[in-house]
Amino acid sequence: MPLDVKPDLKREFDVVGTRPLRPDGIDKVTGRARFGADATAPGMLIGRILRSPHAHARIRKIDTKKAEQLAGVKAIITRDDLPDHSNGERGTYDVLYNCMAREKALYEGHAVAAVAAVSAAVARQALKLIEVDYEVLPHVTDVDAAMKPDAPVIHDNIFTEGVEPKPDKPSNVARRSEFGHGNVEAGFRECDVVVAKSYRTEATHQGYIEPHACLASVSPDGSGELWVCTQGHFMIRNVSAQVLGMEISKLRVTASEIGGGFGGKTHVWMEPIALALSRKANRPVKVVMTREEVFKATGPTSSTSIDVKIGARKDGTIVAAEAVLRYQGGAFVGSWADLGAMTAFACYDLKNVRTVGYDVIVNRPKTAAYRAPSAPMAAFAVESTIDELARKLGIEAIDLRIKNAAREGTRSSYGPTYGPIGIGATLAAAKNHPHMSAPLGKNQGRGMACGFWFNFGGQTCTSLNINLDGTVALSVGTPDIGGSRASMCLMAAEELGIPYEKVRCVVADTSSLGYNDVTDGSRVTFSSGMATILAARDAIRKLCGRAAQMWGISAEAVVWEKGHAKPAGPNAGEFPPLSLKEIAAAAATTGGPIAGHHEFNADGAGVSFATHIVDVDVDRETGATKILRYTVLQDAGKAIHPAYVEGQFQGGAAQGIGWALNEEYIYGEDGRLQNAGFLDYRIPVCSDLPMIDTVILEIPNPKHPYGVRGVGETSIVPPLAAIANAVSNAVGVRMTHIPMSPPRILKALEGRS
Amino acid sequence: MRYEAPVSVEAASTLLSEAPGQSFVLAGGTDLLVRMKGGFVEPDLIVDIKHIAALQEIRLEKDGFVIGAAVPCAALSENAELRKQWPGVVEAANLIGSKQIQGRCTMVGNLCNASPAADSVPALIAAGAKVRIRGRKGTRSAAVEEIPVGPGRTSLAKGEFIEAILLKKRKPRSADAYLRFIPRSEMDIAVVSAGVDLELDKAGAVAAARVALGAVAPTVKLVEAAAAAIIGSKLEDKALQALAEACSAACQPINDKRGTIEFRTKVAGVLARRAAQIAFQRAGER
Amino acid sequence: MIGAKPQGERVRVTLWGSLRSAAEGRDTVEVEAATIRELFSRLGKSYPGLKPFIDRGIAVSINGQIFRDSWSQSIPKGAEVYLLPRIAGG
Amino acid sequence: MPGVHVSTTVNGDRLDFVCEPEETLLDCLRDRLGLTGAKEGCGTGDCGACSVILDGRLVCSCLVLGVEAADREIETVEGLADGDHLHPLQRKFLEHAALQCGICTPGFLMAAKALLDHNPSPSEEEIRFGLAGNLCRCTGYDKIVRAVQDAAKELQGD
Repeated sequence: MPLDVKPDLKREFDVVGTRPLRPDGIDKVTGRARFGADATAPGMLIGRILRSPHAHARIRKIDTKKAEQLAGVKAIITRDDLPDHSNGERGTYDVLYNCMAREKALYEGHAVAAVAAVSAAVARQALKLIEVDYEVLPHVTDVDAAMKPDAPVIHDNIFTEGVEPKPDKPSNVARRSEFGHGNVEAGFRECDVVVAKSYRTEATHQGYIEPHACLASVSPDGSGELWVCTQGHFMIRNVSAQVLGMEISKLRVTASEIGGGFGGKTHVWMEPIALALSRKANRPVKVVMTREEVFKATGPTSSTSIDVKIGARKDGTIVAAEAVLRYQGGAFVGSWADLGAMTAFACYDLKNVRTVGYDVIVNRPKTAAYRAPSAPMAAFAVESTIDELARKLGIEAIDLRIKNAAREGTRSSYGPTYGPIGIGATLAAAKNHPHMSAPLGKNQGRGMACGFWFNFGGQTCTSLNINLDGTVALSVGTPDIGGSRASMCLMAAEELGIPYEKVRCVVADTSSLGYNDVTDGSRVTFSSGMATILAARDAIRKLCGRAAQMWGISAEAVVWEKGHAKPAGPNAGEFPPLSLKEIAAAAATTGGPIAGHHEFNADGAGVSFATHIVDVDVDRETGATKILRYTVLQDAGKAIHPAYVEGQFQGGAAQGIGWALNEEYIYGEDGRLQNAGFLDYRIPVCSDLPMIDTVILEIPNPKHPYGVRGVGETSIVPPLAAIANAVSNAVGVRMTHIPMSPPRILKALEGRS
Repeated sequence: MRYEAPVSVEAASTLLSEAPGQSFVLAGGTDLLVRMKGGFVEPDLIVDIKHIAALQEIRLEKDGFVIGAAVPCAALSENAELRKQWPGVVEAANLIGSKQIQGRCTMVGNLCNASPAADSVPALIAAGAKVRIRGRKGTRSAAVEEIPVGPGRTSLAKGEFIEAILLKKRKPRSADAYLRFIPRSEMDIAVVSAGVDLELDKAGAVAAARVALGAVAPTVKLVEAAAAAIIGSKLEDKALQALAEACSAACQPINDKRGTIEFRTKVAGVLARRAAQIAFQRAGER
Repeated sequence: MIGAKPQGERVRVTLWGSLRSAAEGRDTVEVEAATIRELFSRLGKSYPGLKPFIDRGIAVSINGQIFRDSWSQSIPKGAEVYLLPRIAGG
Repeated sequence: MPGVHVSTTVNGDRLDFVCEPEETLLDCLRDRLGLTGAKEGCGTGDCGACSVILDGRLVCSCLVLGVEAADREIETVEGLADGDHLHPLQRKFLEHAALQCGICTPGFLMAAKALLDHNPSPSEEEIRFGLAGNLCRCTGYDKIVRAVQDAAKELQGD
């Protein structure tokens, strides 16, 4: 842990908190920015992947002979080309298995073979010539169905973890997790009002507009290069090397500009396939997924089935709360239910609370993280139940939340005791917001809900070089997914006391910088930001040392103020301040290059809370819901670049709106995904949404020098429940199944009348 | 695959009649290219008809409008007279896809794609539109509702293609309207839709009506009982109720990823009622 | 360090539900540890059932702050210590 | 199969390329002409990331054949700026932070240009429907709409 990270809460910032243009902006408005699919290489081949049409099938045989004979085909790989290098390490084996099916195809879209050819047309034709002999097996895609004793068992080596006695039969229930404290049964006995309800949510996709793409080049000597759109190129390097049995140092990975990720690009999907094709063909190979492949073979969330029970006394004090959460993780073991179970009641101060999570395996693509993964579904169930409880108690929904909100010193529902947190502040701001009291029309309703996310830090390394002319080259290892280079430049400039424009930030490749964890967990502004600040302080120490040399005084006698070295006091001597530029210009004669570094485990990310308010209009005759007005109130700790903080709030809300109303994975009886495209997987379009108002609260995180918390994820947590509550207030039906698509709302309305 | 861009309908007809294998007409391509990419069709020949000048025009002749097969839907709304006389048809055509799609897609393409959910088709059928078909032996005309015979299938013979859509001249006190239901505000395929064309008598009562429903059966349905339910009325609540019931009764929809049987059945009536009210108001203002 | 005496104070560690079955059904356990590294090492010895969980990756909350990989992190006297699953993010 | 020779005009420049008849204009722009500003987000006309202006009309270049470009005029994001002067839309997108990841930005810029070319002072609703064929997953569209409003205002003022 670094020492001097305690924030100076009274600090006045010079550039932090302003809204300068982003350094990568011009490239992105002129078409010059290079994303995953935009790279080419001399002699490049095009790779394509053959995928299973079956949800669950044993692969008896793969015959590639005919495809090999097609002119222009340069390499074909199947499971036989990918030996198991996992040494029994389950995580690595699962990545290998997910990249290319082994004994069985576990979901529709599971890769079974891949081709590299001189053109996309030849590669496509070659795929048609590969003959796969499948033995189709019974499948299961529904989370509740997969838990039944008679469900087809997908893996014969999974025995439910976390139950006593240990099961002797394999099942699709990978794990049971339990969190909480107090005595829930006794708590419920104390309650005057208890509300219990069951909910379902359908799977959604992150829906980044850029499909996965990479360009791999591996030489016969085993060294390789990979260009890839990812949230974590160091992770891609390590995992790909492990899967393929390569030495890590021989694989250099460069992160392209990334066209959205939201968690979906924190996993390895097909990069080892591109590397293996390139290795076999001894040519560069580019693999770009189609949108259909993205939907069928990457990143959806869990679909869930959740039971919630909450009890309170007449005065509105919640005494006991309980939830059982079943999350499917696709065809591989995940820990998605853990996160749902941990976050479900995190907004509240509860004496008796218990959550139980079940991680379930089904014949669907491997679940991936999606912005505060697993939290939105749990919040939907809990926050809907809270509103029902408020209705029964005759208390305003916001007042019930304010009364029971967690605060500093509250023992969280997942265990630890909270430090200073922002749930109370967001609720107070919501209560006083003009949106709360604006008039509503007929068939219109207002809803609100709260949300929580942990945020985290992780392994981080940055390097900051002072150039001859006093400008600064900053290297970070976390891909810039939404303007983070601007925030990094702001923090470096703030610390060094130089203008924002004098700092240029690049995302360094894996050979140029130490390891960095993935851009996830809302960690970049927190952890790369903190590493940048600390690297700047390291550079300042060296700059002061150089100034001391130039003055012939001791380094301890020099201080740094507003971009200048100054003698610490009258005893140090009388010297005019030396600017960073002047010290930089003299670097060659004072000891050579000046650089600051920092590498660490960035722990101490601050938990983050949000409250959302939404107005809807429901057409009683069609079940269509229109979002009329939307307000996000969230604690950012400290907003480094407020425009991009607002952008995170708005973007998360929009994704939540899509999830709430229309987005869902629809499976047929055959276990095949029916809507693998943007036509029928309906993410919100521009005309679906109103402006999204934002209120940034700043309750500083004591563990970051500027008080930063993560802001990226929390904003997707409240919308599902906020909209369900608004629909309930508009037309009097409690929707328990997400998405609240028009047929579901109309059915609920008809069922009531 | 061969690509040809003839400059006359005769040349196009010859190409389409004589080519072996699968040949397709390309106008906007917004359905054809999607089907090609999905591997659903592998054309041997594509005949691009956009270089045939006559097919690029909207002409107002003495009997009504002749809309060339290659006219993109965006051009329909740019024609003030067409918009005035056939607002329902233009609205329907302008609901297909995005602005990007509008710049390319055509009503004839929408018709020949033969989807029961095609937006322009219920409006055209309600409007009593006809098509002029070019074959090897000359031209023939047919009612729009005769073209699709099932999802993805048309009654056109090998070598035949539609040259133009014919809309008659608007009578006094008549108007049309089209509504569809989609879950989002744009970019979706109709879950259910309704086109209504009304003609009022001098007293302002409905003298003639045509009601067509989309996405409730394998092909767009012209519902005569629905029309009968409002003829003679001034769309009083009772008549509207009868219209909606007749529409719902005529539905034979399926459950699919876009909607349920119950939803389509109920909402078909709702949309027909709402569209009738719009058409009624428009007709009354003429 | 083999055979070295524990340097730390006794630390009371709260386990999340799924770990309890691996720790003889206890929801809290006590071990002597001054750092997370020592904590994991002693827990693994005293409760071998916890070893696979530790190997797979466990987060530790010390006085409300969650640590994922910082095994050298010291554990202050009387600290509130929770073991938590490693959190994924998006 | 022999390729087809196509002569076309892109951003005012007369250019030639050879392609297979089934190749899309998007593929030709990206792979044959090296203009990778237009992006493929879906390949089915549902996301608008590949939007270009073809003879004055906004189209998805993934739903146009490369051979159709013969003797026609294409405008892409690469031609939006005038030398080193950004187009007001480009500038306003930057000023309003109307992009996060930036993958949809070229398509939005072309759609917004086509919108303002036809309707110089659109209402918020007209902007929202005018841009409904372009998906953005990052921003929630708020800042994009504001950027277009602001650019329209500036263009009107000129």
